[in-house]
Amino acid sequence: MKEEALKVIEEVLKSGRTSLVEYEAKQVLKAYGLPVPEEKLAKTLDEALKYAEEIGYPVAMKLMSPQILHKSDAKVVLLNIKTPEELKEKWELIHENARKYRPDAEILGVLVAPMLKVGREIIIGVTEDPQFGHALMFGLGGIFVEVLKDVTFRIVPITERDARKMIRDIKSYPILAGARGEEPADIDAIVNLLLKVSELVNDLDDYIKEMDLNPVFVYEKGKGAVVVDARIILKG
Amino acid sequence: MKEEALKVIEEVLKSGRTSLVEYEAKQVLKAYGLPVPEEKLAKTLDEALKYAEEIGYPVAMKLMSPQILHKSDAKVVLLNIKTPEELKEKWELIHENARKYRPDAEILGVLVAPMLKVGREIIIGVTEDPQFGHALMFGLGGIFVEVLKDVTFRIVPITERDARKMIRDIKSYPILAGARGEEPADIDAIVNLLLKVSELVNDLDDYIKEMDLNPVFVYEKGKGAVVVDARIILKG
Amino acid sequence: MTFDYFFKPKAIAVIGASNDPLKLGYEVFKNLKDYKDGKVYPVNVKDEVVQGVKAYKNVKDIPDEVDLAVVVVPKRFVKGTIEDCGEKGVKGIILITAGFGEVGEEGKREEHELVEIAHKYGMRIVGPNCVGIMNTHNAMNATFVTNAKKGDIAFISQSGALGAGIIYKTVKEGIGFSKFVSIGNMADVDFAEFMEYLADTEEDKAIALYIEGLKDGRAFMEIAKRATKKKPVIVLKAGKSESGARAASSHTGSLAGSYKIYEAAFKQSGIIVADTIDDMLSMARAFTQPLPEGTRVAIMTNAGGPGVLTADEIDKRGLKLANLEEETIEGLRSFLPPMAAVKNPVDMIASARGEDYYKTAKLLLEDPNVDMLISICVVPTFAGMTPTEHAEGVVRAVKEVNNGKPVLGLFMAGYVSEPAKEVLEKAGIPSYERPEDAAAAAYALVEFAKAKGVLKEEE
Amino acid sequence: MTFDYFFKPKAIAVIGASNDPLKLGYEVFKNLKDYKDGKVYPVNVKDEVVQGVKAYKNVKDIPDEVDLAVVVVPKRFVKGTIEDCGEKGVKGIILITAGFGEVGEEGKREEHELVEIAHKYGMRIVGPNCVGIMNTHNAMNATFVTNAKKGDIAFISQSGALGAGIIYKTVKEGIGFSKFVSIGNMADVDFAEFMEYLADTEEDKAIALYIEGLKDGRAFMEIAKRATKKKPVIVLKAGKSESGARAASSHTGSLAGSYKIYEAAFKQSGIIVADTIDDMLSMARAFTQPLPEGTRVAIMTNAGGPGVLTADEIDKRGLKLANLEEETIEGLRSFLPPMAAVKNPVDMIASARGEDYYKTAKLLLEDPNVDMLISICVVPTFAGMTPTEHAEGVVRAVKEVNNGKPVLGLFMAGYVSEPAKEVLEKAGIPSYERPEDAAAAAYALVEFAKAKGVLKEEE
Repeated sequence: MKEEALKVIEEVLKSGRTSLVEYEAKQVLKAYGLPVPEEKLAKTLDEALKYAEEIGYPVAMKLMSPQILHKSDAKVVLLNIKTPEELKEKWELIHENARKYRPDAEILGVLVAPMLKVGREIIIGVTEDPQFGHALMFGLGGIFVEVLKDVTFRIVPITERDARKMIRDIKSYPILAGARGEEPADIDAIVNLLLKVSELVNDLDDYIKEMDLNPVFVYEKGKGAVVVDARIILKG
Repeated sequence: MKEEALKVIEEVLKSGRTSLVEYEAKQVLKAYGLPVPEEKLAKTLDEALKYAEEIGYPVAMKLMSPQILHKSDAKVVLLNIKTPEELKEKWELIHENARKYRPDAEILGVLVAPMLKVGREIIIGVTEDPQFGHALMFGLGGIFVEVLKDVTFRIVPITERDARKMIRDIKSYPILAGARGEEPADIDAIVNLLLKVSELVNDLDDYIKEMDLNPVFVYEKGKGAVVVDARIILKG
Repeated sequence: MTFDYFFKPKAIAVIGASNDPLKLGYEVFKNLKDYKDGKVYPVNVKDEVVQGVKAYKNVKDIPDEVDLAVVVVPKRFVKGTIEDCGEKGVKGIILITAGFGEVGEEGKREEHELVEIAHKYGMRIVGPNCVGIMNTHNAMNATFVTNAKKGDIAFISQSGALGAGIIYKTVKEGIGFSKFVSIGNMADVDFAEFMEYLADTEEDKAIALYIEGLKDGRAFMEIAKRATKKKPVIVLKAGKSESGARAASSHTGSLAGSYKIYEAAFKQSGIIVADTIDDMLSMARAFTQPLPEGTRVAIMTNAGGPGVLTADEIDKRGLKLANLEEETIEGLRSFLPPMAAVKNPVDMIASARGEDYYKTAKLLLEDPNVDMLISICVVPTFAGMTPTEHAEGVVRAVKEVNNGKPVLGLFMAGYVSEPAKEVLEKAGIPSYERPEDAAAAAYALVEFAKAKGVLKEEE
Repeated sequence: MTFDYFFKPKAIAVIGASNDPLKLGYEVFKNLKDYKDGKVYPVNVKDEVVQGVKAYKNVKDIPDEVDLAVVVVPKRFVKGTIEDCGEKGVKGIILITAGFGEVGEEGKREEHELVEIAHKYGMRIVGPNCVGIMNTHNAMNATFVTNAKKGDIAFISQSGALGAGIIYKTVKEGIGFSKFVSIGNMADVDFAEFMEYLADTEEDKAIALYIEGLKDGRAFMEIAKRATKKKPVIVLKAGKSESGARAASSHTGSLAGSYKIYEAAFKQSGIIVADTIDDMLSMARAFTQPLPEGTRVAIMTNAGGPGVLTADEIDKRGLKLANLEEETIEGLRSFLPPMAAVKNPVDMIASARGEDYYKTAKLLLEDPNVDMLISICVVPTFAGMTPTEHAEGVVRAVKEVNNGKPVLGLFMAGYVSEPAKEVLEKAGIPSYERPEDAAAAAYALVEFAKAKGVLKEEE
């Protein structure tokens, strides 16, 4: 696990960067068994078409560039691409958008990804505290974190008991428990995510400065979760 | 204002009911100058077609029956009807659904309504307290009221200062203020709504037991608000 | 409406005054012996003399006019006694006797009857089932509990036992009251009427209410809205939680109603809501100080920790730490030792003497960015310091600057701080022992300043 | 690791012991005169005799072995003194002298040097810049503040002044400590090591920490995780708000770190977090009682209001009011007057005597739905009651039932309650004066019961 993740990280550092693009971040997560979508990085249009076929339409495309950290602002995330024809068009468009946004953008490739079923959104973050080192943050996505600041923290590494308490700590927990008549969310999957992120950060302590899994879709009980987007920043 | 509203209420009481259907509730609200959509109650298909033409497609239809209080459960709310042909089909469907749900349902008509632009959802409620009489409740719709219980109360009648404080009282106020980069919501329109509901309840003190404006769509600053659905329960 | 006859009657009859130390009538008459503003007559059916004073068989036998009667006779004699009072021309009755509305429906009918008799004669009743009334400003203690310390707070309690408990607690802690009313079953006079009366008195700086349940919420609100325009009203309401509210309602027999609604009614009426007994007392004590024009607090201290704890509590109350002017900071630096922190909270460190307190308080009060000052003193650790020099320094600064900014003391060393507390309180500066209490006081000042329009609220 | 030499040394040298009452060395030596477990030697360069005791010019001149040295010499002599101590074979040094790390970088270097010297000789240092150490169980008061009351709480304070303030406050309030450590700059020994030592002692029932900032958060957590498996640790952290945290960090020189993270670290380590000083003390005092197996609280009272206020506080802490068994309710009804409330909170009304307290406490403790009992007593209003009969009733019931359920007292009548409080505390039942404090205690018992696995948490 560690070796695989380190390979990605060292590659990034070698290229003089401290910020991983989504694809790289997800490689690191994957190395620790975190659930990421079946995505592939296409360097050429042909590759993109091939991957889309393998994944099955509709697909999403996200352009990977170290210079473009806010992909939505740059309009380099294109969703729900239904046919090879559409993919070809969008391939042009996505590159054009990237050029417009940052003419100097180095393009590492285009991530071809399956369209995901929407789930309840959670966020898992990692920060480094001057006193206690790495801390894990957990909360529900969107307004819950941004407006209501409804989040909870734990110091890395955490135990399973810590993970379960984190989930129940937040005020919006009833949303995960299924307060409005929905099925409860897959709490075990969240516990698993938290524990694996904790392990990853604990192992890669010396490298990782910050990390964000945002959003993660959590599905109904027994149906797991998937990391939709991720960001890792390395120590300088 | 009071006379108009009383006419509706007395009509309902005369028919032996204590619960107003949405259309009637909105008539009461309208009498007090509350913003309700340009809706019309069609007794026949011809009327419905005529009203839809006047309102302009697409339209929504909601079947009004004293026996059907949970319209969504009964599937008697049909949205986004685009053409007269579709309206004819849906006219049949809505009546069929009503019959299936409650074979004995007395049908007062079908409300033909414009499709509304979605806004931020708020809820205004009225309850009667044994100590203080009628109280106004205010909160943001959906999970905010139901899960987070993020609501505030005031005793009727309220002043403008009370109304403004109510709006700032709730924890989710930043969502109205535009915390996530959106335009701020039309706070003055909410103040206006609260004051008018307060006036209405104060006037009709002896009649009203409970009331719910849920949801109300609030638009961006200067663009007002509209009561999407409403419920009034009269004293026995 | 004047309730002067409840608080400064010209003559008091204690009906049921007793020579038997095991009876309440013994304590009540004994407690009234120091009363300054009029005469006190014992009424006892058997004894000719009560505690050395000539007694009367009936209130009607008293040769003088009597405007207040304290009634502590057994329940079966109450009705007749009220009639007698009416005939005598009494104006107010404090009915201590219990066993009425609080025991059930029958008792409610009985107390209603008593009120009707009283009203027939134009009399008003406080109680029944109460501990009585005190006015510390004329030594009127018409209760069977100990004398409260003299102070500036009018306190009305719906629970006699808790009210008495608070008297004993405050005597121990050195907190004073101007008036104490145990309002009992509120068969006649209720919170609202007392609030209305107390809003216009001179010696009561704040009104504190301990409420378990109201009888007429609407009337309470209406009067509260008027009263809070003149004087701060602080309420502690029992029954905030659902289970608590259920217990409160079964206890007082008033309808439940949710605390959320009570809270709304209080806010709407300009009432300041307290969470605990100490909250209520701390808030009420603040009003010997002027009102702040803003929410920016300066903190000065002789130890870092308490300054930080106070900053935390200030923040919890939604108030702000003032950003000091550069000039103030330079001024502080000019005389404080290099180890001192010259930012807010200003930590003058343990070596600070009275002179440092004086100079620091002066600079902070003169800073235009400061709306309020909290002056902290932990143990004066350095030998040679007097126990009062720090407090005296603050008082001197306040007197000199005299610019209408409120100042609160926070002297945190238990009995060691007592002489300093006295110095502050004599100068009208309330002194607290816990950061959260000082912050509650600052909050209450701000809330009342907002209600009065002294402090502009952000829209 | 044993720190016995800090708390029960065989011989203590007070280096800088003085005859001048204006010097700290005077107070420290005076305070140590009652020390029971060993000898105390004054060391003074000039005087032959200090406070009537033969003094030595140098610690090395003392004929006996010395394991603890309290150093109160001027700063310029500290380094030499530490060397002397090392040569003498001293084990622990309490360095009261200030002017080191707290004044800046140069001071930090100096204190680091002192620690290096000490370690060279295998010595450990507490301080510098501290008030000292107390152990009330052997009358060791190696500080310059008054004796704390004897009790069961080991209290470590990062602020000497606040620590001293709390000693004075608790003496006034009758709250006791087993040990008090003013930890000063933590140049050598820090919170973690003391926590580890105190986790294994007999006489300390709980560990209370007042923290402004840590030096090594990770090490603290690691040791806290072990310590809290054995003994409850309660922390009050200054700097909860942003402005407070900034002030705390500039004050202690430790890195800021957000309170959210501190709180996470505390929770994760099984530490119970207190919000205020009284919270901390109330929680720590609870642990003379056994741990509850659930969160259901029964409340008994002789006045409705306080019962409701307590129910509110119980709810605020996330605990539950117990639903009494029908059998219990019938049992209560059989002897309580008809006006009493036999649901939880049980209001025995003002007439309740000691016997009623006994019977009620017994029934409630025997109820299988009750995990914990809070026994409230407001003023005993009825004449003829003794001030202690209610407390004695509770104690008798607890002794008879003896089923391991925790009981807390809440006696709310200021000085009137003092004799009752003594009765309870003598029986190991902590007695509080405010509903919020009793609720904090109940909460702390539940939290520690959860951490120990005595109380199953809901998943």
